[in-house]
Amino acid sequence: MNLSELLIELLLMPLVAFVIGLGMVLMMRKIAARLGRRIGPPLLQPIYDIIKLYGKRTQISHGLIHEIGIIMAVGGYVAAETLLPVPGMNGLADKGGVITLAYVMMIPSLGMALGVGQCANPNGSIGISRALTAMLAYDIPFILVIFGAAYVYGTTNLADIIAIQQQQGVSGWGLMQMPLLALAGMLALPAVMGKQPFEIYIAPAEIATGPMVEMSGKFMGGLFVMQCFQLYTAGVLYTTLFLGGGAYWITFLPKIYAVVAIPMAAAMLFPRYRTEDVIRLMWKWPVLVGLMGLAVAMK
Amino acid sequence: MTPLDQLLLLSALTVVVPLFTGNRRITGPLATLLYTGQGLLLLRMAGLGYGSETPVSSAVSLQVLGLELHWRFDALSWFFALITIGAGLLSSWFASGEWAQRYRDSGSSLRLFHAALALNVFTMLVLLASGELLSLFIGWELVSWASFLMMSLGSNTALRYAMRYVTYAFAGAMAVLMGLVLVYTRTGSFEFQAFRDAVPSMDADTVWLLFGLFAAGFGVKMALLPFHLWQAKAYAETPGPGAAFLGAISSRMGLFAMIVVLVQIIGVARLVELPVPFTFLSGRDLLAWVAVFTIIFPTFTALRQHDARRLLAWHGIGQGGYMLLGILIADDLGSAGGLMHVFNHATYQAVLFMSVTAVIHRTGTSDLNKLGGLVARMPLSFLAMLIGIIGLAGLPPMNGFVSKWLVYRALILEGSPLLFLGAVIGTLGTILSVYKLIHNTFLGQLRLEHVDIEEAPSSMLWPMMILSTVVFVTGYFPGLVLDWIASVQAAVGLPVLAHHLGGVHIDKGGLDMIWVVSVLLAGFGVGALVFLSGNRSKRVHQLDNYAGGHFLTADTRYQYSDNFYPGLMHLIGPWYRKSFRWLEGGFVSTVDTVSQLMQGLYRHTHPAFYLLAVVVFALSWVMGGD
Amino acid sequence: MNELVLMVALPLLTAFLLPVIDRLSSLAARWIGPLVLLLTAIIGLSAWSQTGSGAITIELGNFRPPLGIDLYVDQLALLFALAVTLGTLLLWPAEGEQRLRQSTLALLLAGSGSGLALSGDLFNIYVLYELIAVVSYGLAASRGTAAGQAATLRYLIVSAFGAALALAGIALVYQATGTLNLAQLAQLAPTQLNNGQGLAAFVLMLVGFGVKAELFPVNTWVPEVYATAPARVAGLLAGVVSKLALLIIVRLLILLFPQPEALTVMLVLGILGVLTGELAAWRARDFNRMLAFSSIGQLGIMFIAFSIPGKAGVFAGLAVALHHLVVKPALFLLAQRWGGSLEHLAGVAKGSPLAAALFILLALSLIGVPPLPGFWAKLLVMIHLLEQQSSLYALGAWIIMAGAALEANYLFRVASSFYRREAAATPPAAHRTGDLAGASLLGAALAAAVFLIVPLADRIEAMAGQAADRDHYIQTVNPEPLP
Amino acid sequence: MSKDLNIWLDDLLGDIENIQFKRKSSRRVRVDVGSEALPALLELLQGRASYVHLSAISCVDWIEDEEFELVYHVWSYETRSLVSAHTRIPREPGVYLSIYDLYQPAAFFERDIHEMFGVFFEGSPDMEKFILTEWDGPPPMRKEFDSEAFVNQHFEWEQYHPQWLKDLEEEGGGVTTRPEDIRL
Amino acid sequence: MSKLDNIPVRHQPTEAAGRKRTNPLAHVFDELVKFCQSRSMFMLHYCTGCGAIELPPAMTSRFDMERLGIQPMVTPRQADILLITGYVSIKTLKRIILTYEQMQSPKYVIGICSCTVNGGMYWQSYATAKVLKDYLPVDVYIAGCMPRPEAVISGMRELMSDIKSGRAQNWKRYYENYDHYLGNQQKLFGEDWQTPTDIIAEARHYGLMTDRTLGEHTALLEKHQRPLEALEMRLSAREKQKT
Repeated sequence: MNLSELLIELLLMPLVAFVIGLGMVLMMRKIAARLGRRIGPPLLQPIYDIIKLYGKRTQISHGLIHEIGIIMAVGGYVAAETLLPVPGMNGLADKGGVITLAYVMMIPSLGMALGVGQCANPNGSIGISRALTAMLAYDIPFILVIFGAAYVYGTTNLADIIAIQQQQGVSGWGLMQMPLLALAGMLALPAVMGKQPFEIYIAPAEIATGPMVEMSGKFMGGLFVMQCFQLYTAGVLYTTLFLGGGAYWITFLPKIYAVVAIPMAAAMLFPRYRTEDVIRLMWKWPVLVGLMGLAVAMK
Repeated sequence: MTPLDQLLLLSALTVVVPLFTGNRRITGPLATLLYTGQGLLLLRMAGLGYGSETPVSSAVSLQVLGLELHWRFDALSWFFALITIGAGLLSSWFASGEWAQRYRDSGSSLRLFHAALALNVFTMLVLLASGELLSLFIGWELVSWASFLMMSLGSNTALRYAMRYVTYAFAGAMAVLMGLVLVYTRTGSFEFQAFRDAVPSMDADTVWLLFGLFAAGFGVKMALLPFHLWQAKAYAETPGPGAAFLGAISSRMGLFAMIVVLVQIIGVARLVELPVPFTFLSGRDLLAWVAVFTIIFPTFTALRQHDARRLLAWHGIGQGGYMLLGILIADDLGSAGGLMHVFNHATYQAVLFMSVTAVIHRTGTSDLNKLGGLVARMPLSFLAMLIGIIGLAGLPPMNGFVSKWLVYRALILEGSPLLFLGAVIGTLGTILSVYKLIHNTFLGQLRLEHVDIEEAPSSMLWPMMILSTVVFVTGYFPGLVLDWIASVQAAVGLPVLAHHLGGVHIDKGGLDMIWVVSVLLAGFGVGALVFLSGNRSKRVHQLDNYAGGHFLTADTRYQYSDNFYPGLMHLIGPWYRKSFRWLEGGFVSTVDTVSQLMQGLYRHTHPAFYLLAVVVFALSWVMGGD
Repeated sequence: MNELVLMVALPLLTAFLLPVIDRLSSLAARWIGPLVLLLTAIIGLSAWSQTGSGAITIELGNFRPPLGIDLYVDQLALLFALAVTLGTLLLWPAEGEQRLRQSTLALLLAGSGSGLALSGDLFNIYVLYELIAVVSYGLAASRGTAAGQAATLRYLIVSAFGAALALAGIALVYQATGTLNLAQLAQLAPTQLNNGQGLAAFVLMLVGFGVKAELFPVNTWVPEVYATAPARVAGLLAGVVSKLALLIIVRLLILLFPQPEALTVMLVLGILGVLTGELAAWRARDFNRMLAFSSIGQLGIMFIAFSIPGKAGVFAGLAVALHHLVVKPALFLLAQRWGGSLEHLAGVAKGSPLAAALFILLALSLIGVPPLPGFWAKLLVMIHLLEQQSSLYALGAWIIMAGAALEANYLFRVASSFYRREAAATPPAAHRTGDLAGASLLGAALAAAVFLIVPLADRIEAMAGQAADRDHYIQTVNPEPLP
Repeated sequence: MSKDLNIWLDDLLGDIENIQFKRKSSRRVRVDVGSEALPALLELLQGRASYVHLSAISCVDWIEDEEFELVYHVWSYETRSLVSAHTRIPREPGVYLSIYDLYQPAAFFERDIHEMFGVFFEGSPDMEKFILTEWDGPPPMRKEFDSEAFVNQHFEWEQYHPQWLKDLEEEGGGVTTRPEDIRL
Repeated sequence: MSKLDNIPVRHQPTEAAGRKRTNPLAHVFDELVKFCQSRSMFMLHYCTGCGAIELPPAMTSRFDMERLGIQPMVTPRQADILLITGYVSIKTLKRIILTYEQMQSPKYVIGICSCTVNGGMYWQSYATAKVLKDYLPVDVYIAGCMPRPEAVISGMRELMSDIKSGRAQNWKRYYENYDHYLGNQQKLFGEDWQTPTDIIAEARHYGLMTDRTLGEHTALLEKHQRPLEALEMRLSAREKQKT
């Protein structure tokens, strides 16, 4: 794989991720609408929102760190996408394994936290403190699942993990080999994606959408782009670990959308949990199931 | 006069020079020059760091009471010496500019501070150069007393905490001495080699006893869990640059000694065979679990601190756990991770302490509830703290990530999920508390009284900038540090890590930081492009803020800083029961009551009665004898 | 060679003549004491080189040993004699209006002390021991306060009772062997004294002489006497006189009672001494009392050290004894002004930085911080203790370690209070130049020992070897065989 | 049960002189009392007759009689009946004493009346502006204050008379009476 | 009321359609942005008066504004449309102006209910502002004493077509003749009225200054306005003397 091919891949993967991410955002809003017996937004609504936000004539910024925060948020995920192998493009999977990916996924939230910090808005700070607590909550089962998968496959390189699962076909999938770990992953997924029951940090009425309180125009646009990447990364990582990852696109896309659709459908029916309930929930069931899965997988 | 002797001589000179130049302004720069001299002398022995040279021994050797003392430098001591002299250099540079003036005006003596710092560096070099167990112990005692001197330079409370440290340190030293003498009686000499040859023949109980004594003795200095209460307060109260130095390297001397004794001599393999009765754990697992709990408990205590220095000091304890955990895994990845974490932690802990001292220098307080919004007035200190906290939290662009990645990769390969989980809980706790630190100090609402403060003086900024660049560069090219570590692994007898400039290449998932960080920077570039595609944004005043239709005014303080993680504290609040402080209190009160009992003996009781009792007892025992 | 007898005779003579001299001219009376001590010290030093090769014995009045009294002078004895004379010179207690009485008592102390160190005859030892006891009563009560009188009275009772026990022990020995000369006793010991009666005699004498050597059960008098007596006297008692008593016990141990049971008795009492001394000192609120308890602890360590059989035990014990001999008087000299409760010592370093620095140097050496000689002594004791491969000795080692940790705590609690920012309400007065000079002299000696550690160690080892060699003792004295 | 309570109340109020009391219905009683006797009456009702709840104080501006009428509505949970005590105070000094010590909620009602009618209640904890913080004109609820005149003087109107409205009016449609001609 | 059939229908505006197409690609990007702005409007969830009760039915399943791309947003920073629903009391007008200035343009104001047109049924009240237009530029009025959700949505569609055709430029008028608006506001709230947003600096920043932006009312404001320039990062005191 020579350098130029790799560079093309590095350019292509984020774009692909962005487009699929937009589809996921649309699907999320459609599911939410359909559950409320509404028609839901038109097909290209996420694109319209983003273009409108970037097209805003005036924007306010609270300082250089506010701008750098948004740049880190979008840039962090662009870098994270290159670590996620997709059919035909392995990107940097072998350069940094799944642990590196888990850490690179933390950079955008830290960047956003810095940006919101400089806005000097109490709502923002409360939102960020809740977001970081939620991250502490969901990262423990998430890391357990990653450890289990890395141990069972014996490697942290995602490209190898896909290859191993592809060999035995469907029976080789992570889901088949370690069902409990897959279940734990699925339980933790809504929190990783930061969706409904676990998005107390965007509580609109209570703290005016928390971190996004002072985001206008291109800042808000950046966060919408980040949301697409967030959904995409969570979905693709789960598929790579448990659903045999991407061999060809036609099987890969339905898998990702299915993986993302399940938690979203469940999510829209729940009210938001308080922060301590998020932690209690995330540390109780997913961790329990995860540990059992680990015990089974490691014997 | 071998290079080692020259180094030790110059280091001793650095101790003497401040005593003469005294409180004048020249002391700081002069001391910094002397440290650079020491650094150059150390670099002359750089071969040690790259595995090419054999250990450099010192010409001096003593023959006392039939015991032979000699000193030598090998790759391990060279690596630690590099960090020590680097930290000493930058701390004294930090302490030589405006800070020195302020310190002197506040009535404390600059002579004593620089002498104490130099003494610390000298004693650490002596410890690192120890050739056998006795000189190791002598160096160990000198280091603990030198850091006692450094800690007691602060206010009265500093004296109290330094006093508490001395009790812990000396008790630990007594345990180590006991261990030494036990070894001497078994092997007949204090040589490392003799001890190493005798280990296989020792039965399990003696190895348990030695392991317990050495682990406890050295653990006190490393602030392992049961003995960690003294460190946070003592380091927080030490004057600014002193805290930066102590935080960076002082408690790693315990790790050095532990590597020398537990890893180099007894060997981790032997520890694995030591069974803990009634459990499936081995000696190594026991220490690994102590290390993991040392990661978790202090980090979550740091979360609750509202004084910046205390928060950082508690993190110093927490990060020590990673180093020990890494070394205890003892394969090429884990030990490299543990050793590299020593270097990484020294760099970002020093820069964090320095930036907090700069904030104290300008605003007068380090209480997180009284600061806020300083990024507008102290941007470079903010940059230094930002790079420091990304390092401390172990996130990719900085070097903290590489060492944590190595430790995690080793834990995965070795297959111990609970240790892995404990370490990750520690990392997440760190991320939470470091964000609280930077948010409450630099971000948020700038208070009225801080509107016209200035950036830290240049004498403080230069060390911070140098350290931040070191943190970033060694994160980008970890190979630079991994070379030294490979030679250390070779010297200590651990499997050597195959590495290249970017990181580690293993077929089952390696790490190439050059690619990861370049992609990250490229990602930031793309993010910037996407960001700049929008129209120009306008900077607004901090009062032009959404507050639910309320008109914000400058005199109201709306910064959210107290009880920063209410949700988490709501859940785990009751778990903070200060059980370790209760344990320490319990021990002290038992000693107190027993001492009261003994004093009762000497009150005006009837002495004659005692005499009679003893004699009758002795006679009966004797008469009974034949 | 006979002038060594002068070391004993001269001070006693001047002590008796002093009232007469005082009537002639008070100036002479004031300076005659130190002068005489200086003279005796010079005599002693001159004899030092001769005893280097082998011990010498002096028969008083040329009567052969079983009848006459002989002085046995080897390096160890001469060292202690010199220690007594120089100690009394350095800690010359005579000041204030009772100068005359105190100087006579001091001279008596010096004379009887050196006599005790040199004498080779058991009964002679007992007599001189009684003399020293009487002199110490006089000196201890010399301050004249009510508490002082009460403390000295209690001390008198214990000491007298102890002396009686010692006398009973000597009687048992005489009854068993028929002689009181140490050399002859050494010859007869393996046969006569190797039984229960011998051991009983040893225990009686151990407890008897132990009173002065601050042995565990009988040292209840120590805190009060040192707290109320003038600091210089306390320094003398704790520093010098207790070592003499210890010397006697060691002599008995080596020559008369080499049985293991004797060693174990001493070891047990030593361990208890360290335990009670260090723990009691932990709560001490008064500077003198703290030093008293600390000296009990240190002497406990000496007892443990000497209970190690053979040359190693004597070597280790001697090292600790010499180190304590230098440190304790210096501390008591500091106590001259810093006497009272510890609270009012807060922040005293600003007033007298030299005294505070000195205290820290002495404390560091006392707890055994490496470069200082205290560490080498403690290391020696630890090594030899653990070489015995017996659990009791190992227990002794653990107790010494714990004691050192405790000692570090309470000594440095005081030391760190010196450097507190705000001074105490009633700061102590500045030290008198005499005390400070004496203390810094001893401090300097300690610091010099750091660099001269190697030659010092060899010299002490030679001394211990010579002292522990029984048949060398017997040959030099070579008493006539009993009829 | 409430019938005999009402009877008991009627004769209780009956034997108090110079008050007129009229029972409007089984659960409504109106009492007219002199301004100085009102607090005593309320204390009596609160203490003895279980009228513990002060639901409102209302004020009526009798501009012709130069008087304000203060109506105190007190409610009893046991008898589930309302007593409204009417009293008249002269308009000019417009000062009356507060019943805050009897009923704490009175503070807000008095504050509101002070703001709207300008009646000053002595002893009331807080007489600051409450709702009309932006208003610095006379108390607006008083009859002599002409709101419409104030509005015409301070506010301009949108002269909105576009062509389509003119066509509409020519056809006879549109607004029947002009805003300025409307009288209530 | 007159018969329903001859209620007047607004005639189509003329000048937008007339623009001749010079270079098809010249404005394609602007066309796209305008199209997206019209298809994705964020409505500020801020009910100033009684008319707001009509908005939930417009958002929920029966009428579903989301299919038009309209989402309720919580903070003015993220919102494009400010719905002034119902009577505008003077106290509320202060908050409305603050919120309006915190919104980022292109921003639109929709006056729902007739109280915003000319005072509505509270035209006599001393406490309400009668003509909303004087205080901030309004794009669309939706008459009715609480118009039904269909009317609200038709108003929204009206605004969408204005945006698409580029006529909805009223937000510029606030910058261009800020003095007029400020004068009216000062008349109502008194001389020392000021908001934390620095409109004059924003106008200068975005190049929307005209001669009508500054006048005697802004001069009044300048006299007592608190300094509102942003906290620029600076390294040391030297720059302080310079500014």
